[in-house]
Amino acid sequence: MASLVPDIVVDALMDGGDLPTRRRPRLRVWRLVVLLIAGAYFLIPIYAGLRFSLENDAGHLSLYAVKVIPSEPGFTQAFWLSMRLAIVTLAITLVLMVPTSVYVHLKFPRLRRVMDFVTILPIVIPPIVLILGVLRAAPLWLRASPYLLSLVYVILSMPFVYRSLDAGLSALDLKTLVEASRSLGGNWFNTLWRVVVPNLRSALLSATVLTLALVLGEFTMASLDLWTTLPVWIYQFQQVDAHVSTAVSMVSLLGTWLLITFIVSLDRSQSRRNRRKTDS
Amino acid sequence: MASLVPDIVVDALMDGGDLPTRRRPRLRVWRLVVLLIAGAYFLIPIYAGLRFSLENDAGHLSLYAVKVIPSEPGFTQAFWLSMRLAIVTLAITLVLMVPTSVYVHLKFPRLRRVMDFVTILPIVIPPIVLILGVLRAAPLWLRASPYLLSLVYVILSMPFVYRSLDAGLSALDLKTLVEASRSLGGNWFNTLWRVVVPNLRSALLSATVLTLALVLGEFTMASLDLWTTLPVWIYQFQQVDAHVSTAVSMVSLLGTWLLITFIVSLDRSQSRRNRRKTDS
Amino acid sequence: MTELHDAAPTVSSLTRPTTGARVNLEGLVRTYGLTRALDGFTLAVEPGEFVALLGPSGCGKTTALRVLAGFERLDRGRVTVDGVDVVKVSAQHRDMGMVFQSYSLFPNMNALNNVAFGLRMRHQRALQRRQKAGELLELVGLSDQATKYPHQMSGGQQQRVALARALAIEPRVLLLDEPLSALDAKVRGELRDQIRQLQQRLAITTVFVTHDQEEALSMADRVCVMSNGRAEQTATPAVLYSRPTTPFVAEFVGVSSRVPVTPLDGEVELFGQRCRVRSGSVGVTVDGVDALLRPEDLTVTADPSALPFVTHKSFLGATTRLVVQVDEVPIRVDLRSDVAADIELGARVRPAVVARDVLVAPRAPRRESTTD
Amino acid sequence: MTELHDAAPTVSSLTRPTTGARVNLEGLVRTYGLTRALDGFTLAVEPGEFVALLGPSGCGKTTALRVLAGFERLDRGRVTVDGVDVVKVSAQHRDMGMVFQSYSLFPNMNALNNVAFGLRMRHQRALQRRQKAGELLELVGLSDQATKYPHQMSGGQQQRVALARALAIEPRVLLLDEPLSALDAKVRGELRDQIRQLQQRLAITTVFVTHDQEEALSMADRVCVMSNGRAEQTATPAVLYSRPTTPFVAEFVGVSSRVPVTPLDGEVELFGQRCRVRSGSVGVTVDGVDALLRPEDLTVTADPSALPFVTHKSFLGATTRLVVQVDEVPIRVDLRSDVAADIELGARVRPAVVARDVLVAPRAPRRESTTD
Repeated sequence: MASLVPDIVVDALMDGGDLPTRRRPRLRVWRLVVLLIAGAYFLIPIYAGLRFSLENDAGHLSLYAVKVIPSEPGFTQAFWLSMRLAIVTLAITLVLMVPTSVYVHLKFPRLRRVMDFVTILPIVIPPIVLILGVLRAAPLWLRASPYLLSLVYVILSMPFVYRSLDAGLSALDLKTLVEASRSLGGNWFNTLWRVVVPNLRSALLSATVLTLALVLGEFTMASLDLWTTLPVWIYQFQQVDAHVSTAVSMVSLLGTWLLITFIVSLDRSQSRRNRRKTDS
Repeated sequence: MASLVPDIVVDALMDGGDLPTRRRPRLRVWRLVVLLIAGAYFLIPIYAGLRFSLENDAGHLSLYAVKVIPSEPGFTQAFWLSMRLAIVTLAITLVLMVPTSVYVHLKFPRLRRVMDFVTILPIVIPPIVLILGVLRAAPLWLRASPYLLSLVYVILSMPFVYRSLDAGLSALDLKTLVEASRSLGGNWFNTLWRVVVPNLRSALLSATVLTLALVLGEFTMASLDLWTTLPVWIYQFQQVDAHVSTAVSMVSLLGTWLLITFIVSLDRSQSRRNRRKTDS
Repeated sequence: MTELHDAAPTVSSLTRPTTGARVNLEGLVRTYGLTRALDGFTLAVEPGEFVALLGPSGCGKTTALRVLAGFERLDRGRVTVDGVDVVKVSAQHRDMGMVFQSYSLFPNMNALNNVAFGLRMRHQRALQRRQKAGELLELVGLSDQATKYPHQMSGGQQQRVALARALAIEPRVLLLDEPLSALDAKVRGELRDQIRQLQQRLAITTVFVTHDQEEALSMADRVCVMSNGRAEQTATPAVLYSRPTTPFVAEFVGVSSRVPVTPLDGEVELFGQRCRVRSGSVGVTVDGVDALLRPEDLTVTADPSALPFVTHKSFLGATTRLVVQVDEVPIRVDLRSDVAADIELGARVRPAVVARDVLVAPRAPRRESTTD
Repeated sequence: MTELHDAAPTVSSLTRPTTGARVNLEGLVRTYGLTRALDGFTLAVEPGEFVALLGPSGCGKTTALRVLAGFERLDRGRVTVDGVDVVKVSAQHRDMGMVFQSYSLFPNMNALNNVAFGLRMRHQRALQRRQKAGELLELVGLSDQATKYPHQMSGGQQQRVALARALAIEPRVLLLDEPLSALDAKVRGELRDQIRQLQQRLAITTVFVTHDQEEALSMADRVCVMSNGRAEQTATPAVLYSRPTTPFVAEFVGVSSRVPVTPLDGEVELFGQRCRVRSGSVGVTVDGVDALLRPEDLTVTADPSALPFVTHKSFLGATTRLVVQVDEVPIRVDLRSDVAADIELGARVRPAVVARDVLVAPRAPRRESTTD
């Protein structure tokens, strides 16, 4: 999962430069087939949503649904709540998971199985059970704060984040790299900052993107915890104006994708720059 | 992710037999620490839920909430609906994904990047957007059937299932195994059935468990599609009797875990049996 | 190394030499896009013969083997086994046992079941195939490993089981695709002996792909040196080593030092000594040839007044290799270790040719120092 | 192979021999649970010396190297560099350049930045370190690869960059942890020459870990054969080969055939011939000894009336190795290839000893035929 996002958006859809010549023509066809099927799965619903959001009640094409979004009651609050949750969740997740994964890989590789187990739990435990339990267990001051949701999202994102980091670290031969750096006179900070983290860039980006996507799209937990995040607002506002609600969901999808593309492009330009300069 | 589940439940928590002697004592301590932290994350909410479900309104310990479950209105229907959805989803997923993954690995390894991309989409697209789109796009006859949910769940489980299978296949050197089988006189059926599938057992189990856990725990889609699956019923019934609702969620968690343990134990006894007989 | 002691199993047909098949590859062409992996490759393998395909990576040797095995489509050319064209026959029905480079054992089966797999595919009865598989494990010296799974065996053991598995179906041709390249030096040497021994005992036609010339020369009856999808020279190891017919073979097989010389009347002057040019030397052109000198073709004697001096000295066991700098050209010389013991690093020495004649080839453009 | 032509870079301090450090390892003990990886290992390395640690896997050679590098804790023992105890010094401050078995280049940096990394950690200025790194790349013949990233280079190139990187910090000791074992036969041979050449030119104290005896013997000034965490024998390659002092070394170094003999008055009878027992032969006990015969210690002559016969014949280039069956014991004999050409497989031959004396060792229990 490590290099998913950078690979995906840029390489997978373009022709990889190192593609052996012989496979090219047949591959192109197959790639098209896969993408068409994927299209049927994803693009048709999105297209339907898009069309619906660009219609007014009379069924005519209109931009009114998009235009009124910012002024709808509650939208701004919901939007900023989601943003804040996303940033807090991401920060907690990275601070918690990066050092842990590196440390486990380096010092206790046998613990990786336990980590595998622990980090898969959020998928295996039904979310409804988790949130009900959390709501009962959390102290009152935390239950009153939307950031309880962040803690829940940290847990929910763990399977993706840990697996991204784990894959990234596994691809590295971390032990040798760290020892090479140490024997060349690097201290721990230099080793981590100049050797480990730069080589985890793809994994970190992948983790970031997945965490953001999860937080910006999550509905169950937020609605059960009674906080009106963006997805909850979309759901609730459907009863008020389905066109506007659908328009918001389209815009939010677009926003998420733009964010992802932006982050990924950061990575690309970063690595291109790295490649250009000979001594950084 | 391939061998997650079998590894997890059985090996990760017990001592691996091949653990080098030197690491044992320190590892045990660390393992304990990790498990305690995991416990704080997961067991406290579960404990809180369990306690709440075993209390009556007066706060005294009582089993009434558990006892009345089967007779509560709607429970039986919700339970069987979830079961049917789980089985249908699992069947569609395996039939769709296993041959596809094997075929891509064997014949078009370069397509794996595209597959990586396509199968990550369900995580990156907010579920609320997906379900709203699906509901708008689906033909009426399908929208009237609960099995539309199965189709949605197939998509949602794709990231886990594909990655499980992909990891399992990547660990195999599939091409060499298939060619070895072919050169020894194996036809395609024998090659798949006797060589490929047995070596994917862990991956298949992992995929199965994750799919079941997802379907049995999913709330957003089901509630938006207005079908009362088990999680939706739990949510709705909270307003009627929170104790009973929590008791159901605890029982459902227990049920899921029993199911998983059962499937995993199937795998263990299977592999043990395989190891015992010399000519199957 | 003591596998040479192995008593032959006292069983059945295995030790009786079967008659191997005759294999003919004629004008094979296989193109990938613009690259020609095979470009008119031709090879005839006699029944029971052990032929090695030797060449640098990308020379087409593996493609040739895979074409023979039926794993690779052919653009043009004929593949016959005992005179029958097999191009249209699928891999499944070609009856060729193959041993792969990487460990190709089925991870879900123990050693015995791996060996018995081919027999199972041939619908032999359980009892029969178990007995046969047992005999084959005995043949490769692994009777005691029958119930072990691949992951419980060492690399060398796995490859021996793979060999037994390939032999179990009594294949018409045995195909070996760099079976030793993933193994340690010591195990590699031992397995090399064992494969050669088994092949000779069973007299099975064998095609062996390798990039390691030592392996090819020491094991094969004949070696086919390949380059750019074509056979450069197919000959016995001794002929290949001493009478290469193309510049490529001269350069690729064995270690040589190149010394620029001017041939005159079938002779060249080397270190003040006149030497006969070996008959069959290739491409003797006017504008520059090199003598290709094997380390064992030369000797040196200590002589403080000489200009050449020893720049390297490395102990190889029975012999010691010196590198002697002669007019800016480094020359490799192998001496008996007891003789070389008296020659220090940096010592002035006088080189001399001890071979009856010397091999001559067109002058090669100086290669860059990037070794790969 | 032409890297021997390399003109030495005309730059700075690199080509001036620096004085290497003297390294002493005394009584090293390192225990993992119940296993003793090092069990009183002692080794003294002279300044500028190239010492190889040779042994089977698990003998403790890598642990010894890692203790010296500072990556591994020590239970007991002293490590001194130029007389100063460094046990408490962290790896970061030991000033030892290390080349690892696997490709340890930093994937996020190009070749130049990899080489410059150590200088950067030493806070050298960008210009200075870039120049120095460039010189080192030139030294290993990779100037043209400076802007290439590790994934764009071949395995051999990567290891040469790793070597340059280790040398860039002008280490007091160079540590090589099986740097060649992941490479192809051909590249391995070339890099072997290059490492040895550089080491001699820079006169840097070097410790080299390997399980490949050919590598150890051909490269090192002295070889330390290890077994069970201890040094069995530390000696020059020639002495190790001809005068092993322990049965383990006798068995482990070189290829030998074992023939049971009865020593009498410092002589043994071999093939009807009386041979002197080599002085320094180990463990000559009463109840059974073997003569350890190197293939080059023997010769054979064709003799139709003899009982021994040739069971194997493999071409090694200058020599051809025969295996001769003498009274159920297989004996390896190396002959010059032109001589061996006349001896067919299966021919009756009479073996004879050509060495001045023979090595004798306690009889080994017959090993099983499982080669690994």
